[in-house]
Amino acid sequence: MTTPSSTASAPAPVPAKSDAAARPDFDDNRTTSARARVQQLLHANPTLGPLAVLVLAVIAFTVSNPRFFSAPNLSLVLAQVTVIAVLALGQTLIILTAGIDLSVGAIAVFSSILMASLAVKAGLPGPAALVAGLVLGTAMGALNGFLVTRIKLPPFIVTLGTLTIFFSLNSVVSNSETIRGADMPGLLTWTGTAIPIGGFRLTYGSIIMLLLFALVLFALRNTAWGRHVYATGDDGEAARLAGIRTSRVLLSVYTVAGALYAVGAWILIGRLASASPNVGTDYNLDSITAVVLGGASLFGGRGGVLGTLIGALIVGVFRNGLQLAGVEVVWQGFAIGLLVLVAVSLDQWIRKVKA
Amino acid sequence: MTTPSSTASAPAPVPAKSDAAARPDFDDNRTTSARARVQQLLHANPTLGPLAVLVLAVIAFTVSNPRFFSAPNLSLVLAQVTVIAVLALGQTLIILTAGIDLSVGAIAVFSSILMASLAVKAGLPGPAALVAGLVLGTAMGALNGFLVTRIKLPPFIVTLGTLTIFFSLNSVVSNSETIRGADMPGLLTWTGTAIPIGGFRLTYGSIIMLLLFALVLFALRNTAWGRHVYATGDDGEAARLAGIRTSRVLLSVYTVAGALYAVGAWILIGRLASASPNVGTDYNLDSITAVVLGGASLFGGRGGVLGTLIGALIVGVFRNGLQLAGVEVVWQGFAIGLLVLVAVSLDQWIRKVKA
Amino acid sequence: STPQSSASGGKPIVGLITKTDTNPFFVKMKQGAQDAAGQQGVDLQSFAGKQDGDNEAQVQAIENLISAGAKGFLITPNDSKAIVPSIDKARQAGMVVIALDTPTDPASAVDATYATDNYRAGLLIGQWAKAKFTKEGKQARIALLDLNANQISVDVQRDQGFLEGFGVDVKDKAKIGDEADPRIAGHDVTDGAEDGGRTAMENLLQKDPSINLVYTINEPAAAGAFQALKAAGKEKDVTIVSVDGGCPGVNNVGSGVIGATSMQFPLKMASMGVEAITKFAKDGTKPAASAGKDFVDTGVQLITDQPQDGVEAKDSTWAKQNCWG
Amino acid sequence: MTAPETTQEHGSPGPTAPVLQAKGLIKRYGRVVALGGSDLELYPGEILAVIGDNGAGKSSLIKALSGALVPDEGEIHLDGQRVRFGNPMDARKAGIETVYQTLAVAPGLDIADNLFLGREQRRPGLLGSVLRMLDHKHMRSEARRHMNELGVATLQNIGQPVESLSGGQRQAVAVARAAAFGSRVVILDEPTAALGVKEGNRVLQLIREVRDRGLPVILISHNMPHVFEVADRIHIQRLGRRATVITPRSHSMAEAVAIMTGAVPPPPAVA
Amino acid sequence: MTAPETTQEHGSPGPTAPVLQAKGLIKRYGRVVALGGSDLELYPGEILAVIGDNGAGKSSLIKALSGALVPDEGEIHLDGQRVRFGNPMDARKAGIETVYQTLAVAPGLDIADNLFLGREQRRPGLLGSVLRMLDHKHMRSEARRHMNELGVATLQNIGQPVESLSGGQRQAVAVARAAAFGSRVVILDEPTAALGVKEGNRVLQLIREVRDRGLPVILISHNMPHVFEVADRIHIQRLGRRATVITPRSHSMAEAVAIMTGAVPPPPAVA
Ligand SMILES: Nc1ncnc2c1ncn2[C@@H]1O[C@H](COP(=O)(O)OP(=O)(O)OP(=O)(O)O)[C@@H](O)[C@H]1O
Ligand SMILES: Nc1ncnc2c1ncn2[C@@H]1O[C@H](COP(=O)(O)OP(=O)(O)OP(=O)(O)O)[C@@H](O)[C@H]1O
Ligand SMILES: [Mg+2]
Ligand SMILES: [Mg+2]
Repeated sequence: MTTPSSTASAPAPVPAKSDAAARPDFDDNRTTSARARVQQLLHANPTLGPLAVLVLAVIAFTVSNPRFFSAPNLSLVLAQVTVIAVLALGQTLIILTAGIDLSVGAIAVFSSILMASLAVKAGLPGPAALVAGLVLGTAMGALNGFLVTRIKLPPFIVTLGTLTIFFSLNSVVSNSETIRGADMPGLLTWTGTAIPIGGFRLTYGSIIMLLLFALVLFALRNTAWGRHVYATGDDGEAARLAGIRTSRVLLSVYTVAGALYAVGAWILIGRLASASPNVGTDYNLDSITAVVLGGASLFGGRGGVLGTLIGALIVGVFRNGLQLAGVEVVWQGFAIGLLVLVAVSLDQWIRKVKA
Repeated sequence: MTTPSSTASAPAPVPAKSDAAARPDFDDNRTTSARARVQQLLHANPTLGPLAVLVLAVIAFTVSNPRFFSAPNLSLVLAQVTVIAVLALGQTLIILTAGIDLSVGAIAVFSSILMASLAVKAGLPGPAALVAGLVLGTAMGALNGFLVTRIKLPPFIVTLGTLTIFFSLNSVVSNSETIRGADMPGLLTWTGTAIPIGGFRLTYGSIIMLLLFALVLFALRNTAWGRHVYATGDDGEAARLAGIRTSRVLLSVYTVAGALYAVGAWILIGRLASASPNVGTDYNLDSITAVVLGGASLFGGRGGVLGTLIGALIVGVFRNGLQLAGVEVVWQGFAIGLLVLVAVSLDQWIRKVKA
Repeated sequence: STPQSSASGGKPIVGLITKTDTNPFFVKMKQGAQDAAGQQGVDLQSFAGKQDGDNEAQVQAIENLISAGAKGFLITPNDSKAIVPSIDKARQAGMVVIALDTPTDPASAVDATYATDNYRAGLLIGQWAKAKFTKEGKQARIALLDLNANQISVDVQRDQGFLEGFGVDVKDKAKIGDEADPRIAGHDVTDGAEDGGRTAMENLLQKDPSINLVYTINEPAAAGAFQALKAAGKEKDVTIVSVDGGCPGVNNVGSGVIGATSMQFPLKMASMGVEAITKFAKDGTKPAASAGKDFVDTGVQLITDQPQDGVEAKDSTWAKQNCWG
Repeated sequence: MTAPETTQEHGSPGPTAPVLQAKGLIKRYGRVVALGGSDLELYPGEILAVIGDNGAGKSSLIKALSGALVPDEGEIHLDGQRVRFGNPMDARKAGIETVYQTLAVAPGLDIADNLFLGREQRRPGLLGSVLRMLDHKHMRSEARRHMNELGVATLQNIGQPVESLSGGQRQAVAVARAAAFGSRVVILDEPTAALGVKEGNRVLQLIREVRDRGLPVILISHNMPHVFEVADRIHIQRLGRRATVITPRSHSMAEAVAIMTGAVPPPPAVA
Repeated sequence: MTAPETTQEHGSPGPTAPVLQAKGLIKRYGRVVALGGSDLELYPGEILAVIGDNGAGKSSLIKALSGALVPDEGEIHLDGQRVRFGNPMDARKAGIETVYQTLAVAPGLDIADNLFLGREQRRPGLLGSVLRMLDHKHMRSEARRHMNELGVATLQNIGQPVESLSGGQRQAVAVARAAAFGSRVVILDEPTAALGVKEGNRVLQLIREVRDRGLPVILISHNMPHVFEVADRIHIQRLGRRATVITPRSHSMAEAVAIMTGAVPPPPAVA
């Protein structure tokens, strides 16, 4: 087999020893400078950037108004971001697959109306109304997924279409009327109940939110499904060639997102102690903002849910902090815009260190 | 040089004749079936899909209400889409570079307020106010471009930030007050003037819009800048390695988009015969919708301005046609959502033929 | 409304253009108009802006109505000034135009205006609150939960009316937030919905926990604010006032969530409007404004279960029979 | 290296039926004809090389066999049964494992994740069966082993995302994946193009090992010495069709190249 | 093919100063060291081959020379002047033209657009000077000529987007671009990896032609016969550093491979 011509291009494999001998040069555990260690840390934890921004914002607002860093106010900020955080969690999954969901607000609000209507108007018992609402919300997410994977429409278009469809069904079902929490079974508004922990008041809604984040974090990091979500978003064609059923992954992601939005709807009812058809117009932009502030890429495959949680908190902290700092309403928009830009610049700058 | 070992892997180049002899098999001009010719046509003209959707929509609405296809109504549709079309033109450029612009509405509205305020409140003569407004709008676009290219922030975040900043400056400058067209110099409202052509009434604004589309179409197709825009959006890193100054291209694109939005502002003043600080909240979604309906990819590098024009017309035709067909307001949202989905499915289906 | 009827011109077409199609107030207004249209035998075509302040959608609606050959239309202008040129066009085309709920600027741009006096609506709840606080001998700390940052007319009129009624120097009557009265703890915006109301109230309470009087732009915002107060354990010590008179709001007055609210009458506005246009379509009579005012006041009624001296009011039992949705 | 005599056994298709067979595959893209009626037969236990000029349709041919593209016309038979692969997963389920020329790796995932993509290993016990938890540690150490097997010893960090690997390292990841998991047929499209001399030879060795495990292999390569070193038969693709089939014994490299480029007319197929 | 004696002239660095010189380049990515203090000299009119194992840092080295990456430490000198390339455009302006291993083509643009990317040709006359209109026709015919020159004759449609080309066709586009436009130095990172035998040989020929035009060439390749066929000197990269420099006359292929893989210690650099 060893012909003269093949020798030229294919010498016998060299002894492996020589590689090992050369290894010390490239040892993984060589002593590193402090700067290099910071770099490594940032490299391994891309959420540190947003986290630094969050911490800086908290410090700045505390300086401007010490009341900001009080237990009651911090519980407030947590309660204020809970709904958006849950919605942004679903949005994160979709953005990880290089999609985008404009129907998040519509699904959440419509689900809350469905839960409340089934309980109050159709007279279903609380648990039944809740489950029905969760199932219907999940089905709305699945419809998005179906249109994305079967009809192969771009997610932007699909969710733009279903956004208007769900909102208009929402108007029809609710007749644009608010249903009061006082008229609903207690289960539906239970999520708004708070447990006092010292001066801190933690709502059941927030606890559910934190559990959902832990669950999705686990699934993304530690299950095959999580790997497939990243692979699909990273390079869908490559993932398909590698034998991932990308359509199935996408369908599951949109469905799970729908389920998360429906849980968000439940938390929303608790928070407002009512189901109102007219809330949620900002949920799309707010949830996407939280995801992007958390460091995820709209091109898919990069990012994580911890970043999203931090992103949602950043927005909540800004909104609350600016009000406490006594900034005028007209200038609050200006300040939030500026802060978003500064926050992400800072994050970018922190990341640069590692490159 | 010709050693024995190199012969094996490198035989002398074969006479070119043999390739030529084999060519007939693969001749470009072989007789093709009708189906193949349709495929080729669609392949070469990706705008045919959206165009087919537009034509079908026009036919359907005409059947449902013959008044739809009357000259006055068609002029109306054109006038109604003019502003969005111009804004979508700028948005197209940005989306071609794999960006997105959420500040389009804010820039357009703020520019219109600036033009009107400079003329009415600061007492500038019409041409000076117009030019100043155009320059300021362009500067706002350039600011986006600066943040995207220098600070290297994601376009979504940049324009989200400037969106809120511009809108809040807009409130401050306008004092939230509408300025009436009657108080302005005639030049500012001139774009709303219509020339009757038979029963058709073509506004100067629409003419400007069509000219801008022709101009950008030319630039994208026939200038080096156009090639660079596509290359940058297609694969920014590859374009950079190929020696394109992608930052410069991006900066130029955001600046040109700002200029287009400012012209859109001028047309907007003419159309509404006033400068109102509160319009334009939907311009972001509407302009992106027009671009996507026109077949461009949000991932950059694919699409064109003709598609955008058709996309804008599709939205305008749907809105107007549904109303004329007597569809109820609550159900119009539903119908538009459904139509958007059907339209893009149809386009997708038409494209599939060619693959 | 079938396409044939509008195309063939069988029944006269009457348009209704509301600010949005989600606010229950406008939903009710539309229902009132539809009922009236059914009785009067006209074809009602309705339109709406996409959100408060959306002028362009209303301009398009007017254009489409002109194109459809309508006899006239009712409009709740999103931008009182900016809509005027389009209304002029419609009137030049021979249509009769009636402003509902919100007057145009100038008011003479339309043939008639049937509206709630929003300033008066604010004034009434302001006066009521003043009487209550005076009687109880309390010093007020006021939070104002407005609509949005755009200073649109309803928002401004209700806010400034309330402050005037409470005896605060409002400085520029056309501008929210320029007051210097120390009793004012702060302003925030709510988008007129529950979630906005709750968040705004929470943040203002953090800023100033001694707030004890809350003005809200409408009843959904009031409901949200109440949840914030309840969570902070302050719902007993704080008085909420609002404007609207929708059924959930009236129920909230009954259950003590809202101290007082100013009820408006959208159904009446709508039916009066449709009748006026039908009359014009039949015999060409144009409606006229009521003497003294540049609009036909469809009335405001203060609703409260804690009546105060010197402020005429009805209770929630009456209101439950008269609420609009 | 395997002894020359073993090759003799494998080379002969003889009376045995082909494992994988393509008949008259046609694939057009608009005016472009990628496959103009291409055939292929792969017999049990053989290494079939596919050679041809750039653009001859080699990649298109194997993409059709692995489900990555659906041909416009033509048939594919696996073990004599007609099969239709709608997507790569279908072919993979049937045991056909492929390294594509474009590698098909997920750039943001690390080496271990890519190696086990779609075949992740779970933790033993309840953690794995109930929580479906992945065994990251095991997968990482396996990944390191596979990469070392290919001689890619310069790899400094097994947790590096694949996009930051050197060209050859990336290719090694794709090859290791196919070699580890193929169960019926292994297809390799230019697996050594970016590899160094040592790494390339390891891959050749691996191919022989796979064949010796009884799996037939299809190897596309422009590297004639490599092809002549390992192939049992050589399928020559030209202008979207199979021109002929030769063996390393029947023809020299120079002859093969001449047929491939059209310098000489293709001889009748061997065997 | 060029006559052997011309090679003699080019091979000798002698007293002439290097055109392009790298001194102690270091590039780290987190814990990964891509370049650990690498040097390089390129002399006028020579073909310098760079060989090395996968992951040895060859691509990183030439990326530093072409501005595609900014080294953490180290210096680059062009004609004796220290230069700092912040981006590829800087290097390109200085006349350094590069074919990257990843090709760096715009997938959605067609062949002509890619060939002329950043160097588009305008129409003659006012159309070009005032309207800045591109001369599509001319660029297309030039593109066809360049591709034919590389022997890529299977190309059916010159207007095809590059993403739909076969692997080799795509590589040919990148090579044609560099060869056509280099003015001071041409760098080629694995230009023949995906090319067929014929096409690969044409590229070698092209490299010689470029050298004969007086431009020095840096050629990275894993193909030892190719390297030994055209190189004047051979830079051996190992573990992020230059191990040594040899010439095709001073060492055999087997020796070069042994040095490259670390089987034998590197000899002192030739010349
Ligand atoms: N998606 C596509 N659209 C249009 N043409 C295509 C597409 N895919 C392949 N082709 C064309 O089909 C022909 C065959 O391509 P293929 O990739 O099969 O060649 P190959 O033999 O693998 O070449 P190489 O050795 O360069 O990899 C080429 O001319 C190519 O341009
Ligand atoms: N962006 C990056 N992030 C992390 N590591 C990197 C990055 N780029 C390169 N490396 C590492 O640097 C080392 C050198 O890579 P380089 O691409 O220069 O090798 P090469 O010699 O060109 O190899 P090949 O022959 O396989 O192309 C490799 O170990 C690679 O994993
Ligand atoms: Mg190929
Ligand atoms: Mg390399």
